[in-house]
Amino acid sequence: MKFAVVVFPGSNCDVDMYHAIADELGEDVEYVWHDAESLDEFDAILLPGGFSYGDYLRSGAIARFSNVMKAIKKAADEGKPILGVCNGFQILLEAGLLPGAMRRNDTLTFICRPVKLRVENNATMFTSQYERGEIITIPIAHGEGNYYCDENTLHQLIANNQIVFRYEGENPNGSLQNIAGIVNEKGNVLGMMPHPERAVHELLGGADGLKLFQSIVTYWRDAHVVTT
Amino acid sequence: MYKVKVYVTLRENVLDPQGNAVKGALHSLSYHEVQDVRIGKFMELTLAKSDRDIDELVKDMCEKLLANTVIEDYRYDIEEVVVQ
Amino acid sequence: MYKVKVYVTLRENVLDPQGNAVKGALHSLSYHEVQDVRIGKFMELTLAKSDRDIDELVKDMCEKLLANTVIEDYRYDIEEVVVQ
Amino acid sequence: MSLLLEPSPAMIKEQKLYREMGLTDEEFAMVERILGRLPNYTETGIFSVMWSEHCSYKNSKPILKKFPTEGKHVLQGPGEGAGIVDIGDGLAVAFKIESHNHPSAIEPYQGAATGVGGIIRDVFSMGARPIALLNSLRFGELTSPRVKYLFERVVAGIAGYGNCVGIPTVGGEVQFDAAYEGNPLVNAMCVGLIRHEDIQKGIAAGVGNTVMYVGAKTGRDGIHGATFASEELTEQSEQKRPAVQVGDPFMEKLLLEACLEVIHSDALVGMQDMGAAGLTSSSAEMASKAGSGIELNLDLVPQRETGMTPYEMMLSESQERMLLVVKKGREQEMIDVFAKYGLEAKAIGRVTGDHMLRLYHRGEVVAEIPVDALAKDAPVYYKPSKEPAYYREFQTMEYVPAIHNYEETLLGLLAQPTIASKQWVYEQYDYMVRTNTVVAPGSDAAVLRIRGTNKALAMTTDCNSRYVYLNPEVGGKIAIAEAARNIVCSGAQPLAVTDCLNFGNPEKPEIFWQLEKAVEGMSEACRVLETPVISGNVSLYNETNGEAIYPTPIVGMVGVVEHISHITTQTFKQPSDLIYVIGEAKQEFGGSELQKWLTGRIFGKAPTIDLHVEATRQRQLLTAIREGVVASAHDVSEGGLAVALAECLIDAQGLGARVTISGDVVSELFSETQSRFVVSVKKEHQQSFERLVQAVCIGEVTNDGTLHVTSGDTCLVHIPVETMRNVWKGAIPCLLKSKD
Ligand SMILES: Nc1ncnc2c1ncn2[C@@H]1O[C@H](COP(=O)(O)OP(=O)(O)O)[C@@H](O)[C@H]1O
Ligand SMILES: [Mg+2]
Repeated sequence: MKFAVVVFPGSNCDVDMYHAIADELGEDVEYVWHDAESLDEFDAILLPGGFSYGDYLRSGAIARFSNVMKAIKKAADEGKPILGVCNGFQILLEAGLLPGAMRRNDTLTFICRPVKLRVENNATMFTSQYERGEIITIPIAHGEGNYYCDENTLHQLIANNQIVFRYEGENPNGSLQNIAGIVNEKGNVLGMMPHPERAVHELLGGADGLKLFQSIVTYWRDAHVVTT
Repeated sequence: MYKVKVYVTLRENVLDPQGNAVKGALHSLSYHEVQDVRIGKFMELTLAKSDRDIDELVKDMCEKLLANTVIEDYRYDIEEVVVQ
Repeated sequence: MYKVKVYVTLRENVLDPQGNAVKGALHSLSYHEVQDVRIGKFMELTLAKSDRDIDELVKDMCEKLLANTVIEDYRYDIEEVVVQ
Repeated sequence: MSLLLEPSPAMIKEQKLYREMGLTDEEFAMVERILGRLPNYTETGIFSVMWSEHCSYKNSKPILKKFPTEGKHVLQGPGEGAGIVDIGDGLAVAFKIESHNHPSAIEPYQGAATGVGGIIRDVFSMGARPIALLNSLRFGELTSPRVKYLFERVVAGIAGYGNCVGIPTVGGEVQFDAAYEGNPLVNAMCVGLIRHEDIQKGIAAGVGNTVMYVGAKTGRDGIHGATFASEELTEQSEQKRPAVQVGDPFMEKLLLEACLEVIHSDALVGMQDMGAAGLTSSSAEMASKAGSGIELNLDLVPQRETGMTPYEMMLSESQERMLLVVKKGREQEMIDVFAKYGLEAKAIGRVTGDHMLRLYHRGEVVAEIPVDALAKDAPVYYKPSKEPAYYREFQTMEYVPAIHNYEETLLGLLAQPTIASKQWVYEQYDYMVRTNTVVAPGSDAAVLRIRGTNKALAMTTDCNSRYVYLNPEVGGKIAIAEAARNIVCSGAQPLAVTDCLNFGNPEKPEIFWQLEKAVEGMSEACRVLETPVISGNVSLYNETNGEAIYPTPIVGMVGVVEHISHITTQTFKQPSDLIYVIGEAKQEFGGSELQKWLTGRIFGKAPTIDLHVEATRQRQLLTAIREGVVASAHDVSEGGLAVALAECLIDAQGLGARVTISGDVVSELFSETQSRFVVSVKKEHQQSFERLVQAVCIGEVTNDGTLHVTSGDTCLVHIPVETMRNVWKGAIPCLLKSKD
């Protein structure tokens, strides 16, 4: 299977995402520049963290107008797995591919540290390799991860089981309902603030993030076997 | 030429952590008169005249980019400037 | 009670990376009318009446905390609100 | 000031206007002699920045000569953007440290941010990929609102810039002392990785080659920043506001990626960042180093503001700009690479053969100066040096603290902001981005793996300026030794040093003496420990209203871990491991944390150090680590053995320690005697460890979550680790929150 790592001007976790896939997962992966026209050759699309366009104005606000976003929307419609991490999540929110918005952390500071997450929904193509309710440790590194949405949206998120990860124990940034990651209604677009690509090797302090990528591969293999 | 001022503020029901922090800081500086602080953005744009309707243009820019209407409100003033 | 609006803008000669980036984005969205963008802060404060002179009070808060006068300018409007 | 309003050469001389720019009467006379005529306003400005201490090192050059700068690993010593050392496998590491003290005192966020930006450019201008940032900070006591503000904003500025560029900030140090109340220190260090064949230099070689400008446009910001950095801070400093620049880390990120792409092109001849004194220093230095001249057409310089004069363009310190020298005819290749990143590369001049810096503006020559006069032939001063009276007096003083409650003392020390956890600081830094950080901030040195190899790099910044103040020579030795100790504890061989000499006004003989002695001490330590100085920076005039800071020669050190299996941290690993101490305690409390806390001041003699003993112990410990018989290693520094033991336990989940000490209990626990380490060793490795290292076993790791210390039959300390952890982690957040 082939992964795309989309690179926006100012992305800086693109390398981490690339190496997580290439070195730890052992799958094909390529960088795709933000002006790309098509993502048809890829089976899964990863939007990495960083500071696209400096995160000036609002995180992700400018990147969402990149040319590649059209191809990302198309891939989303086709049901391909799309994962946005940190700034990638913020871009998906700004682009309307996921509901809600980010505010500054309630501490008003950038926070970098490993946090505990609870896997709320393991029935997605991103989380099948986790147990439901499993507590995992994944690092966060962001200044604007304080998730917000209105009441209606929240009800929908809950009703459709779209909340995939919640912060367990202490909520580091003030996000609504301890939300750390959500999927779209269809279940193929996941946005999360914690960085699974930073938790793929014991040398880096833990490998709890690897199962997320393995879930995507499993999903794709299963789908592939069925369709061919 | 136009000088446009855009004010982007957090929607009323959205908690403003920055505003709260500034309120706290003002209190600790003994400005006890302060009851509430809300922090938003203030943008000054200079626009050339064109065929497009200026009001629509600005509204469009606000909706598309300058504000995130999920959490923010915006308003703007347009002032026409005559360049000598 | 007073409603105070404070506008904090970058001093004229100071680089505004945010404004530049937004200008670039607006251009790439084909708003070619845009010649310049400067981004600042807009704060709304609610203040209770007190013995202190409101104008001095606000000025003081701006100088001490709300603006960083090394690189920013500020101005403000004060409006008295009668609470029923 | 518009061109028409600029004073004429005659006015500059008669009214001594050059003085405001920082030139002395003698220096102005020298300029006149060099040019054979009176300089115009632009030329006067150019001389004054290039001859400022910041650019010319005119007062510190004779001192810097004392540093050993050569060694078998050194590929590039001082003189370029960054020094470079070989680490094998065709790889090398480039690093440098730089100060941004004065801008940070005036505008802490932007001052610190642009300091980080500048040091990153120094490293990638060599062709190296920046892989890590460190910093070293000094503030006044964390009690006044002003200090809290400076501290919070400096940290936010470092975070804001480094995080956005995507370079992990993996280490540093922060100390608080009244001596820095009005003049905080903000030193930033950047470490880069480079393949030998990619090494670039800042040279303008090849007559006829094209000079290209890339990056941000030039504005009126920071004009005379270099001069400003070479003056004392006074009440009027606030007036010099334009000397503070705003950074654009997003631009820096694009510039970094684009520059690292063009280094692979053989069309690139030289590259240098526009740091202090911007276009002036980069162009003059590049030409001077290459033995060539340079000609610029200022009309072509990308400008952010209208109506800029040559003076303003040449002296602007706008950030995120680079100067490139490119083979003639190959400009388009550069333009194309930069365009991919949305940047413009613009030809603004060419290399000449006449050794002159010549500037054109609106068709006229507006400056014409021999490049060597600006760079390598700038004036050098040998300042008088005098032993200060305080030093004499300190040599006669003895200080031994009277301690009754050891537990209270230990907890009190753990709560001192200089010792307390710096988590509040480093959690604001993205220390993990690029996923190479194997030992995150919090241990002795940060360690980063090198992808594609089994090696890793260890890095640290260190300096206990109290010792340097008490005895500059000994303090200088200790600063180097301590940095090396931290590197060794993490399992690495120390390689080389970068230093930032933060001192007061060198025109005062007592200050100059401090500088001279500190560098002599550092140099000797560098020789004995075989860590040459490969780069550095000097920041003088760190005084507020006549009061100098403590002399603070910050040491940045990098070491290489030969195999990732050698990586060691300070945290105890498992119950029943044996605890050893290397080195015995003496009664040394001058400059100690305990003295500071109990008496509110610093006096007496600095701790002594024998560099050969130091070297032997470091060698033994590193050998044992490499043999795989060391479970954890930590150096004994501020607060002595008691604090070191607490630090070994704080992150050790559920573990405790049972330790027995003998001799003078207060010294054993709290003395800051040098060259000491706390090491834990698995029982099965006891014999091999003891064969390799001369150390005393003082107890063992337990699983009861408590630190017990006894002496004979007396229990001196019995504190739950959790209590120590809470005190230690809570101290800084608590001070920041308290309202007075
Ligand atoms: N304290 C020092 N020790 C060793 N080298 C130094 C020291 N101070 C400056 N240097 C060297 O002198 C050269 C010029 O330094 P500097 O002007 O700070 O560089 P830049 O132009 O990048 O700002 C650099 O190569 C630097 O490494
Ligand atoms: Mg240490």
